[in-house]
Amino acid sequence: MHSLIQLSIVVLLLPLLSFVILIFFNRRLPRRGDFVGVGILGTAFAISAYIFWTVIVQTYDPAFRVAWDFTWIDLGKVPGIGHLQIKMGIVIDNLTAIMLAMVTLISLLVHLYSTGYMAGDKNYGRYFAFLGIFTFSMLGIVLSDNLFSIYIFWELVGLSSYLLIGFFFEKDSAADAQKKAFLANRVGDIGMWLGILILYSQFHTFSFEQIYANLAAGKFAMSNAWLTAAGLLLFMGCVGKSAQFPLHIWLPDAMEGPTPVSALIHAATMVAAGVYFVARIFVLLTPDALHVIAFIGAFTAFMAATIAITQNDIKRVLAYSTVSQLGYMVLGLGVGAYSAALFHLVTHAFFKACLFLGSGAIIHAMHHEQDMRWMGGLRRHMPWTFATFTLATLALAGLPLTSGFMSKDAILAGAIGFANVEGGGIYYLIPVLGFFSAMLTAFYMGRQIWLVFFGESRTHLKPADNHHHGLDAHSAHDDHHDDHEVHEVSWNMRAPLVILAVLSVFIVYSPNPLDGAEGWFMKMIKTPATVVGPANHNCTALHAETPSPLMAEAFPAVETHGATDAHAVTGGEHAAATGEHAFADPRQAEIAHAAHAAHFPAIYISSIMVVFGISLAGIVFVFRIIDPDKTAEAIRPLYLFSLNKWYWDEIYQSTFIKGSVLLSKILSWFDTNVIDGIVNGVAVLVRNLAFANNSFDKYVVDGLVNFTAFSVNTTGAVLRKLQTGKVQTYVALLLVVLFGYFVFYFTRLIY
Amino acid sequence: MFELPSGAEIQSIIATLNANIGFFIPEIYLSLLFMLLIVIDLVAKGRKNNLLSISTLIGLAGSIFFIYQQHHLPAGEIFFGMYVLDEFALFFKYFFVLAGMLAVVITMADEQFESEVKSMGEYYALIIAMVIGMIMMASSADLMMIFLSMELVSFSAFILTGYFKRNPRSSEAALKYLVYGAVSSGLMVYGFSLIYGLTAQTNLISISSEFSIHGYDPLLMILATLLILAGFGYKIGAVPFHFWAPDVYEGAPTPITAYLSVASKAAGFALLMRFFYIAVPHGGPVYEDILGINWVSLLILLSVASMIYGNVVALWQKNVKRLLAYSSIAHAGYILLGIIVMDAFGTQATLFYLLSYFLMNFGAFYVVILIANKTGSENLEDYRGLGKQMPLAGAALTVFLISLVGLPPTIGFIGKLMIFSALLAKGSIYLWLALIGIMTSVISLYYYMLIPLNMYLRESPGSEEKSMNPGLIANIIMAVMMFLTIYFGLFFQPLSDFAKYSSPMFGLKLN
Amino acid sequence: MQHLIPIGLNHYLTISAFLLAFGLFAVMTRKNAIVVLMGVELILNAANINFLAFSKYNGGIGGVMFSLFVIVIAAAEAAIALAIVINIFKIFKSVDISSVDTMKE
Amino acid sequence: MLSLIVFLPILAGLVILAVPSSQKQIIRIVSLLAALAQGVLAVLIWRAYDPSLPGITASPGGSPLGSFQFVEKLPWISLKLGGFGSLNIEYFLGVDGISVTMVILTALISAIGVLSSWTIQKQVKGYFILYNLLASAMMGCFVALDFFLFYVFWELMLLPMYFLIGIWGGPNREYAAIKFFLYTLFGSVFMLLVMIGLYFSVIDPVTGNHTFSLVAMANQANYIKSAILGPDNVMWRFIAFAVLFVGFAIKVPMFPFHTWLPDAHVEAPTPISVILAGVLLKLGTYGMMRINFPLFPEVFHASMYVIGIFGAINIIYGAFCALAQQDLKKMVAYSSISHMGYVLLGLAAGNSEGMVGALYQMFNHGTITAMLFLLVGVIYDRAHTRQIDKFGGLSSYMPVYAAIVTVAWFASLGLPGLSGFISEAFVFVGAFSSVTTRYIAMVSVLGIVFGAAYLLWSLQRMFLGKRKPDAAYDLEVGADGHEHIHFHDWKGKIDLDARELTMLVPLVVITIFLGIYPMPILGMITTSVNRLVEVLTPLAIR
Repeated sequence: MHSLIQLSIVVLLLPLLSFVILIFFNRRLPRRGDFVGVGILGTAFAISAYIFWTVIVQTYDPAFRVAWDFTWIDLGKVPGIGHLQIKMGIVIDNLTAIMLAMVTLISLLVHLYSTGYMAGDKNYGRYFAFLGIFTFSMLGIVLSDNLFSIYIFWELVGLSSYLLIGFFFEKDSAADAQKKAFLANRVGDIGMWLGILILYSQFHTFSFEQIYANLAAGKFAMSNAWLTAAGLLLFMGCVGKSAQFPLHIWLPDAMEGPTPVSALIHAATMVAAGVYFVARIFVLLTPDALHVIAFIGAFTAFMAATIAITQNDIKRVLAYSTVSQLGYMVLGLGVGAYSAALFHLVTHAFFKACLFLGSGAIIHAMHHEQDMRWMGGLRRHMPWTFATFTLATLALAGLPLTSGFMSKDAILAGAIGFANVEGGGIYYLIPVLGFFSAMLTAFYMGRQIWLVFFGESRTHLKPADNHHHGLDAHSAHDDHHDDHEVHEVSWNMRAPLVILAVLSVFIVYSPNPLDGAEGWFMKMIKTPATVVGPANHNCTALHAETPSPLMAEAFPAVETHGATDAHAVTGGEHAAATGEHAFADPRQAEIAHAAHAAHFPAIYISSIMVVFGISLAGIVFVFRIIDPDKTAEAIRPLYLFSLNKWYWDEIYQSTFIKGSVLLSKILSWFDTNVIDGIVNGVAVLVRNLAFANNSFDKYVVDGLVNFTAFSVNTTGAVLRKLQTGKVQTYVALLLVVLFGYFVFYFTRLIY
Repeated sequence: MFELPSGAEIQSIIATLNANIGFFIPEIYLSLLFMLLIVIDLVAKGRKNNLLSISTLIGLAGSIFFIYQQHHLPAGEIFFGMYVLDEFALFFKYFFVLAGMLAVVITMADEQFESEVKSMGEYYALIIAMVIGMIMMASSADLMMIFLSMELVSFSAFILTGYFKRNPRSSEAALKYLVYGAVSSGLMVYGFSLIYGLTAQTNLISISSEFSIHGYDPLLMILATLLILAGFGYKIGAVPFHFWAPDVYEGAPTPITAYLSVASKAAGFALLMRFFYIAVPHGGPVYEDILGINWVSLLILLSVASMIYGNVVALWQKNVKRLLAYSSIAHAGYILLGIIVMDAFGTQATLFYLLSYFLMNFGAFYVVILIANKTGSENLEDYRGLGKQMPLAGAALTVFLISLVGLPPTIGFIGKLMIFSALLAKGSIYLWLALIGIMTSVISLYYYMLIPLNMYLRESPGSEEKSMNPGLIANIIMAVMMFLTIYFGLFFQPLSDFAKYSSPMFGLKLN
Repeated sequence: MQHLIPIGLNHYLTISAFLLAFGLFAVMTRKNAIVVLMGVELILNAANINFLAFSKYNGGIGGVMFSLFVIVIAAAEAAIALAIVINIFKIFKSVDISSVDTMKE
Repeated sequence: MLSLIVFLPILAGLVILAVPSSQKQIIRIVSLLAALAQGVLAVLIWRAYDPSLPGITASPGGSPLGSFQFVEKLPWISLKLGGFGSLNIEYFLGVDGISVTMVILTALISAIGVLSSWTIQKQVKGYFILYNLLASAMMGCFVALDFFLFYVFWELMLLPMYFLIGIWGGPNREYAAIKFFLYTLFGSVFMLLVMIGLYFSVIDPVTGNHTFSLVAMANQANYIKSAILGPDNVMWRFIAFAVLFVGFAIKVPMFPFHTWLPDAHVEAPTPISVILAGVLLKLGTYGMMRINFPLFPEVFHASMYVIGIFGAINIIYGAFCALAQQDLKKMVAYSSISHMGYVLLGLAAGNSEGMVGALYQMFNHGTITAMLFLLVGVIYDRAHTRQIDKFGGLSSYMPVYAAIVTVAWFASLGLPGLSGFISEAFVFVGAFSSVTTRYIAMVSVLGIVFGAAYLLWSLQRMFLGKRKPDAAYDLEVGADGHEHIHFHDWKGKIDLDARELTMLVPLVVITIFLGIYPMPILGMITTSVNRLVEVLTPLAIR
């Protein structure tokens, strides 16, 4: 077993250890054992930093990969399949190493930050326990080498997010939010699960390696549509977890959780897991599937951005911006800008975590005031927060010299290239939406900055009625600052802000502030060779297998793609020139090439957009050349549409939720009244019958049993009338019967 | 017109009588016992019930010894074909003697006799008379013997039914029983006369040989068979000849009810099997064309009607005795199923079922008597909460009822199992009969479970926790019967082997 | 006198059939218990006539024997029946058989 | 050994019979000891069991008795029947992978049931006698390899159950009890006919006589071709299969034969609900795996699709009905209808994954649902109501209880890391892999969401938020300034007390452990299931 594997196992298990310790003993430990959590996470981060160092810095190899697995379940010799084993395992490659470091780092910082933010909460210890189990499951997703264990950790992440969102479970809104989050994720997970089932039913294995090998070897027996379906169904998992349309509704509500949690789970790591998962399964996504993914991503990015404009809750703005940014990443993957998307994942993780922690600091300082309308002028009171928050904002908006600029830019370039290659007018919608959202992003982030930090404090303007907001949640730990003086937060909350802000600067990732492609990241993370699509010759060549019928079916004639091939060659050359690796798949090569070509246009457009957005925000909210309220009045329908989040919640509420509750009521009525009394009417009849006055028919209220019971009962009631009690009647009956028999047999005799 | 027999013939007749007397010892012994009991009653005048009952018990027990002796004797006809001695007959001899003993036992337990009658004088004697009569029914080979023995049983039964002279129900039951019984036996005799007219024979075997040699007029045959069936049907209490049963069973003293419902029913079955297996031509296409009456189909009608009618009407009963009466009608139906199969397995199943019915029905009636002693009532409502007050009785009654339903691990289940096995062993022709049997036994669960339901699930109106202990001996007897019901339900080999051993008639086996 | 048909088996059988019918009729319709019992006797005697006629016309002494026993049985039956009827009269103060129906259904 | 584990409770019952009914504690302790001894035996069996032997039926070349373990085979009844050879009934016990897990489950659940019966105050003696009788009968059903013996045990369960529900049950107990009795009896009487029919159709290869031995019956080579249930008699075989299936499906309970279950559960006392859901329901599916399918493989193969559809209906229908319930216990009852649907679906798949999943689901559902009913009982003891909206915010006041409820609820909705997930996952894997049930599986997956829906909803309504104005308890501020709740006329501990913990903690541990490392159970199952799948696959396909 490779030493890195051993280390990664340690990293994986440490947070679990912290969970176990804290969940059972937090009340016995001093300070409710928060130091346990922080310490353990510190260790974990140290180890994963070492792993990062070894993998990325020392062995500077794009193709680095070590794996290890063990038999988890052994089904023995299964008839028709042979010896069947379900394996669990760990794989470490560049992506894993980066994710490990990122997750543990942010988790560590959030732990540290929480020691300040959550101080005095009555479930303080339990909070850190939950953080522990979350980190554990997140790392599990990162390290898994097969679909099954990813699904397991996927659900566990869902669980920990459920627990943390509902941490203030006494708030009904929190309880609603946690349920909503879990269910929305479950819906996504169904799809993911079905996708897994499709693949398993073909290959009887869950491991990525074997599935890809089989796919490349063309062992996929079902039609190509099933393969696309499998891809899209797996993507549904991402839709749920990464809050893509149409399952995005849960993420904003998830802000009911403590703010550090929002930073860790609902901004940096968990929601990114969806993107990470799509990256893992990237190679089996058919072009059709990728198109769908690209469009969903673009639409999500745009929709969320439009909503974010009008939100007043500081955290909700950030939440929608998160959704929007996730949309970017998905878009990036969809258009095939693989490394760019993952790059954005990492950068976004840092600056968005910074933003959330910053907003947490603000909320903390404002005594749990979350409404930006009643803030303002905070830059004087909290300089550190102001500085870091602004830097992160610039990164998010994507101004040059920030990390966000490089990554987002790479994605947009990819989008343009994609549109060029696909050559369809409709495909240009994707980059257009992308750029427009970039502008919107700049606008609403600018708005936030202006509203929160500039101008004069507007606390006094706040109407008294909705002042209880959030107080009930933190009633316990409000006591230590009863003076309503806004002041900077303590060091343990400041340090994380600084670290994260530093990590949002371009130099960390790339020497050239304008081109992330020259950075170590995009050098280390290369678009993997697809195992479906037109790559078949190469793959089959690689695996020395016969060409698969499937691929032929998918892409009937490669000759028709002559141009494509030509492009591919040139693309390949160019790639060689720019130090990129040769693509196995002409289509991917083509897109990459076009993307590279579109690099500078993208830069120009996006920079212009961003600057325009920010200045517009300034114009509106600072110099008030345009009065926002008047504008809102002028375009009231649009304004309301955005303010009410496109009414998605209402739509779902009135269709799915109401629908299923109604259906359940109907079915249960059906159960009690129809199934359980198929002949209820008959039963009533029986009760009303004159001779039914005995204890037996009390039992005559039940389904088919009823029916027999009823018939039996009435026949009995009729028959017993024969027993008149007069012996002469008996004799008469006897003779009648005899005569009847006689006639019967007599007729049988003569006929 | 008939010439007198010569001296030599008379000599030979006497010789035969002397020779055959040895085959007749148990009957003679019982007749002596009968007289002895009357003498005892005359000598020890007064209310010495125990003296009489104990001596009856001992006497009956003694008779078992003589019956046992007969195993060594060769099977065959005696007294000029009037009478027969075979395993079949022996089985019923044991059966009736044991039934008589049980009747005596539960009579001793019944306190109603204390209040109703002054002296038990002829009571036990009449029970003995019934035993004799039924034994002769089981072993008579001649129409005349059949008639005589049946009447002997009936007359004793009439008197015993009306034994509670001052009790209107008892007397009414006796009257109904009498009229109905007289009419049906009258019809039966008329049928006999027709058979006699057809064959000029009264011995069963010679009748059947006459039929098989000369054939017969189907119309008269139909008439005769139907009329005779009326007589037998009345004895076994099968629908549509059952009308007397509910009233008589309800009105008669409970021990007599139990005795009638088990023993005289069994006697009826013995007769039925002997007559229809031996005398009336059956089976085989030989008769189908000329017969015009397939008596098996006749019995099928009877059995189906009994199963359905008995179980269905029982649902409505509030009086436990009457409920058991209807259940006994239903059980007649089940037993008929075994006869319909008409092979050795079927006979075995029938005999076994009779044994199981013997055990569980007597048990049920015994408990009913004990409860009636304490509560003075036989109505379902008055059984409420008894489960707590007399736990053992409750448990025992539940076991007996479960056995009557036919659930394992009780003997009743084995009985049903064997009957249905006998049906299914014939392939799928009788499957529908088995289905009806199954369905009706499910129905029967309703009303049987009404009793435990009242005993356990409902609280007694006067909810004082007074325990009514029926006494040590009664408890022991109940416990033993309960144990046997379950024991034979698990290890039924001896009983069923005995039934198997006793299936052949006239020493000739069915296939 | 020769042209009178000689009495044959069928005549006897017809008479017995009529007796049977009358007996059953009496049993079913008469109110008085005594008359009902008479009906029973008629039934039995119908059987007797059959037995005797048959034994006359197709030989054998069995029929005669049978009829003798039937007569005896009938006598015994009558005795028991009368005892029961008297008892009924004591209790119900009447011998109306159709009024004796306290137990039913 | 098996005889011992089967008849221990009955022995305990006899001992109790001797104890005066005033000595309640002694009675309880006696039955507890019996149950514990049963548990010990079960553990011994578990340790000594050799998972490499398939069982099910005679393997080709193997002994005609099949490779069963702990076999006890005594001639019980051997009757000579006129013309039909002889009626042979054997006392034939033995376990294979299918039954051994159920044996362990039964031992576990009955022990827990005894503990939870501690609170029974009314007629303790009678209660425990019946309880022990029931325990024996259940155990017997799982180890009996002779159809006759199986049937005896099977019917033997009805009566104690009837009384346990009927005497110690809730207000509407008479109705529920008789309903249970009639439904199940209706199902089983027809089984009797099939049993007889099979008897006359099967020849024991060793003795050459007819036999009731399930091992011989499961081997199609032993059938007389022309017999009533012989291979030639296609129609009767089909009918027999259907009849058996209905008989078992009533126990499962399968839609539309399920209506007895909610009533029975709602009326039954807590321990009986635990037994009912934990073990009795399994008997239905166990009967299918042991008797119904192997004896009529070709009919099974023809009706897989139908069974699957019924499974799907169970899953979704049960979930929806549960969603609408106001009574917590009724909700749990419907949830077990839904979960037994997974078992049916897995069986319908007819491949190893599905069958393993189904069997494992039987085990897990046993433990998990037992937990659920125990928890319902806990709150019912305190508040004397089970109306979901009579509670609220409980987790602030009963943290331990809330924690365990959370674990149980999530186990029931199939959260990974808890045992329920693995079994459901395997059921789906199997059902999807088999072409027959693929689309059914795709529909049934919806059950996952609705399962989560009703469980989380009830969890929220009862434990989260704040006390409802019309809640079944009062709030009072204790000495330490914190709020406590106070149930009317409840003297005991507000949160779980020691006895309840001793019942619940083992189940929680088992649920978690088997969710992380299922092999201890799966390892015993797989060989037999693979063999079963072979037996079920018709020769044409095999």
